[in-house]
Amino acid sequence: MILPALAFFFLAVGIFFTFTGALGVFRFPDVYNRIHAATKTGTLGLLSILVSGVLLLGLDTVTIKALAILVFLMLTTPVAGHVLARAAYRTGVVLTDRTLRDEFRHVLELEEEEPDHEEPEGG
Amino acid sequence: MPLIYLYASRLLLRAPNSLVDGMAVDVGLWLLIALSLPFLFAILAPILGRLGPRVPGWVGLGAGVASFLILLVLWGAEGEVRVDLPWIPSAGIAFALRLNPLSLLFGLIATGMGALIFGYSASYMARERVAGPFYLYMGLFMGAMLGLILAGDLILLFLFWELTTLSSFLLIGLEKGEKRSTDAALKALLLTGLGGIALLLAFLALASVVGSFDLELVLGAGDQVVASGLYVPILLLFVVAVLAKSAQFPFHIWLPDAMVAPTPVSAYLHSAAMVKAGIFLLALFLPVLVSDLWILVLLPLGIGTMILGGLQAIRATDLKRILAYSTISQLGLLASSFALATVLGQGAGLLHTLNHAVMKGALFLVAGAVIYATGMNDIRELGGLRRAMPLTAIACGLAALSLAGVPPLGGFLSKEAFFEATWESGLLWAPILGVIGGGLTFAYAWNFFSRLFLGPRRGGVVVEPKALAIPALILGALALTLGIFPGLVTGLISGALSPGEVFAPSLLQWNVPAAIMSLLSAFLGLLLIWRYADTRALLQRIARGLRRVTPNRAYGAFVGGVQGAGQRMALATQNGSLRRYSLVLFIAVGAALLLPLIPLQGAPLLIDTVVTLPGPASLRTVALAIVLVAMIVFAVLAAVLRTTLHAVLSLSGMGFLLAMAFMLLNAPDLAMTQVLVELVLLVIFLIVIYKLPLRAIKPSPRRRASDLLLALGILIGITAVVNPSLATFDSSVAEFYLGPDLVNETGGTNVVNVIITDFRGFDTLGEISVIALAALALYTLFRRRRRG
Amino acid sequence: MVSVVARVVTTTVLYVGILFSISLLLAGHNSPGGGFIAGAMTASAFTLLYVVFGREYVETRFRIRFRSISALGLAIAVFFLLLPLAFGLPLLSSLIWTIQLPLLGEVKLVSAVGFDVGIYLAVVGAILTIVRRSAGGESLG
Amino acid sequence: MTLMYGYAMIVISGALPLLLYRFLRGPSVPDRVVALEAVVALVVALLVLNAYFLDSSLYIDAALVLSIFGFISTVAIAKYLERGDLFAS
Repeated sequence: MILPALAFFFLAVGIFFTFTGALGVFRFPDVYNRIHAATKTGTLGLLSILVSGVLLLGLDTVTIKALAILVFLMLTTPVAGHVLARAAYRTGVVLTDRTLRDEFRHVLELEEEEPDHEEPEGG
Repeated sequence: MPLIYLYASRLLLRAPNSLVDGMAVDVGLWLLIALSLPFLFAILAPILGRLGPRVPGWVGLGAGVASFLILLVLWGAEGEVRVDLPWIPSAGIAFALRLNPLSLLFGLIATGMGALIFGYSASYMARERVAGPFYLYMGLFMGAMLGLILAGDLILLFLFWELTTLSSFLLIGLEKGEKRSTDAALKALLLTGLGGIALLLAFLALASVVGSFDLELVLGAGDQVVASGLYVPILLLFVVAVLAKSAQFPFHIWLPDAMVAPTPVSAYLHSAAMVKAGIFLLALFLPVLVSDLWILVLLPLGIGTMILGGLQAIRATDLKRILAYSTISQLGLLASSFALATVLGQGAGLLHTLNHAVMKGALFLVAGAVIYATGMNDIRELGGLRRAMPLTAIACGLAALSLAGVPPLGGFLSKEAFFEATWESGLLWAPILGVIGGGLTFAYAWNFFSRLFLGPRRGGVVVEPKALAIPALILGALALTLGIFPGLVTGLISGALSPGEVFAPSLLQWNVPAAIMSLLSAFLGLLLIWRYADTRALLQRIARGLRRVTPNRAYGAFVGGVQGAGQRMALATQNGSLRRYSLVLFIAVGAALLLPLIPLQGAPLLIDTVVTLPGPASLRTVALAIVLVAMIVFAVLAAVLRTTLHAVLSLSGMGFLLAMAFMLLNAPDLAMTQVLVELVLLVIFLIVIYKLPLRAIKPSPRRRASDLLLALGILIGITAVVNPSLATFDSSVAEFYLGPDLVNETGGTNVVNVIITDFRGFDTLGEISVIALAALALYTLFRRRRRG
Repeated sequence: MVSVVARVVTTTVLYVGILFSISLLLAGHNSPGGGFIAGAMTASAFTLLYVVFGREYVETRFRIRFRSISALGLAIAVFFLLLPLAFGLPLLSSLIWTIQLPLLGEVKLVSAVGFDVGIYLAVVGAILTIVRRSAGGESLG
Repeated sequence: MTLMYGYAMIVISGALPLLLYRFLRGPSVPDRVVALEAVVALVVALLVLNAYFLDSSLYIDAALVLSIFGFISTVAIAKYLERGDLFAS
């Protein structure tokens, strides 16, 4: 009796986070915050939906694949976010005036001074 | 031709089969072998070429002789032979071959002359660099000609007919570099091609009247065809086909230009074989199509061509062009003899077909030998070659006298029979024009021989190419024997006529009026020879006067006009601006969608039934609605956003939403494919944007309005097409595929994939070859771009 | 230079992706999958490789001429198209062999899967030729 | 439970207009890419929900494909923004 209730709960949580993720992308002031919203909350939402599925249906082909999805999402979404943020910063997308500290600018200045040293192998 | 080997192999294995019905298995097989030998030679020709320059020629000779003997022996042993193999049973078309007197006569001409000419070209083409393709196309032609003659089914006959046109085009245009030969080839293709289309239409109409494609049934249904309403169009189309193929006025203009081809081609295709295909058709379909209209149409054209050809032959100075015009004139004679539609006329026609093939072939070989030896081809610069080229002189003498119709040579007999036929026809003008034609022929034939070989020595140092003289000599001797012992051939010819008729002209009995006509034409000929130079000058002046109205100018104007229009249309649509390309593309799409609307008087544009969706119906429909609206927004964005990158992003957004829509409509396969294609598409777009600096130009208001209009047109078009199909959604198609035995028949449960790979596998093969081709096309485009 | 993080993740994700696409290809007859989808998937996997690692890196690792792969695919497809003729069956009817594999037990082989493999190679070869050549630059490709 | 799936689908589809707005307004290109990425996440969510609802592995495969290859578009656009030539090393 508990399992369906738990699954129901996780499903609700999942949907809530998916929606708030989208809301975040909608409301946040600048790109970098929105990236957080899209990647983190999006993944969290999906995570709980997947878990609700596993709880509900028990281990069968569908749920194993669902876990596989989970693993891949955990791997790929952060990379997407990271790469996008990098590209945004390097192409000069302005940070919102409310940012407190911008540590990345100092890394860039270092890079300008000795560009080769900084480049990792195969870069 | 693989089809033949497939069935032939099965026959060889003595597998009991009902295909070759009611006949000893091996006979049908022999007929197939006779037909496939030339094709086999054609395929092997390029390889044989490597063994030695003369090898293909001799092997070709062997193939021709082999087919010749097979036909002869088969006729001796079996008489009428018929092979009937199913080819396209659903359309009632059979791969039927049949051997009867008529097809045997033409078959012997085709293979016999072919063999001789292959022997001739063994040495003539030895030094030519185009020898490889030459033998390939010649073998192809011989096979096609044989197929055309033996065919027992209308469509098969048409197929081989077009194959002869194709091989003639390839042979004329052998010297790819020269503009002259490519133009001549194009002219020949266009005109004989026109004839081909006319023939196809005639055959289809004929088959619709008779109800079957089988030749036996068609030939037997003569009165039914003549009585039918379609008779006149069938006859006219048929006549156009014959005129084009046998180079009769007004379609004769391609033959003189076709002389640019190497001499063996002119000797074989353009005198002995291909141009006779039209005559063969006349002889074959005479019993079906004969009526007074047949005579009314064909006779004047035939005799007119005969006179015209004769005049042009006198006017021409180039060796081969003289013979070309002579062939046109003789074909006119043949056509008019069949136009007379009397037994004597048919007999004369068939005998003259044989005689003409022999003597004209010999004359062309002589001309080839002279050009080969002296390198000159203008008759005015040549002369007195009898001491230098004795054998060729004898061959030319025999052939020319036979052409002139001088006893005891073969030409005399068939010309005499023709004169008798015109006399009997009762039409007054026929014999008179016949005599004039005969006189002209006598004149240019004698002039050709006397100018080249008698009289004072003119032209360069000459070493007689023996290998070229012998085939010509054989043909000359054959012309003589046909004159003295016509019995060899007349038996076969009588067989080809309607049963019971006998046609046996011989030197012994004389038909008085015909004899007088022969004497008159000889007299006219001598008169012309006496004042030959002046007549030629007179003719040249007349020709200059008429030059504005000749068929050649009409042909030139027509081709020029079409090319001009083509260039203008190309410039209008391909002027380099991407915008123009897409504009033209969308206009075409819009037209294609909107045009069918007119007859449908505007199909129900909006339908009321919303497609019901599986799953928790109401909620899922709402979800789908939101997704579709979002897609529309993305689409509008793609059009509105200025910079290209943003447009690309909205496009890819729309793609993902489409995948979502597929998913909501329960089509996972589609959703997956859509997603993946979307990803790759995005990457390609990004590459293109980087490579192609697409600056966002601000189109003028006028242009934006026209684009909007175009877009709306296409929108209406698409809705008009999609809605009816949605409204009348029937599940019969689905039931067929989802039928009970899906699994065991195809071993798969995923119906989408089973359809793609199994039921519609052939279409998929088409699709992936299109994909592969597109990739190859792009590959070459990009590679060429880099090389500037 | 795309960040190191992307390179590391791509290598792991990539090989699994290709493996998954091949499994989809072979399972295509019963569950969703088949030549086209698998082909598109491997193509996008390679595209990812190209984007993240750049042309030189990929060209040195994989000496593949995509055009020939596309041609090979077509050849295989045609072969499986004509195979049934050898068995006297009408064109392209699928032949089903059931063979006992030691490990997997009874396995049902369907010739249509061979046709699918043909489609797969043709699609992969074609897409990657297009992607590869449109990006220009010298090399094997 | 089926009702829950229905509502879930509505909520997820409801999230779409928000992303659409971001896509429309998004001042910079990365904004639009983020919106795109979120759309992909939504599609995966919908696929997974559908798979559970119909308990068929058909949709899970589609979701798996998307989760593996979904991030190519973001990486490609990012490299385009930074380097322009996608295939540069």
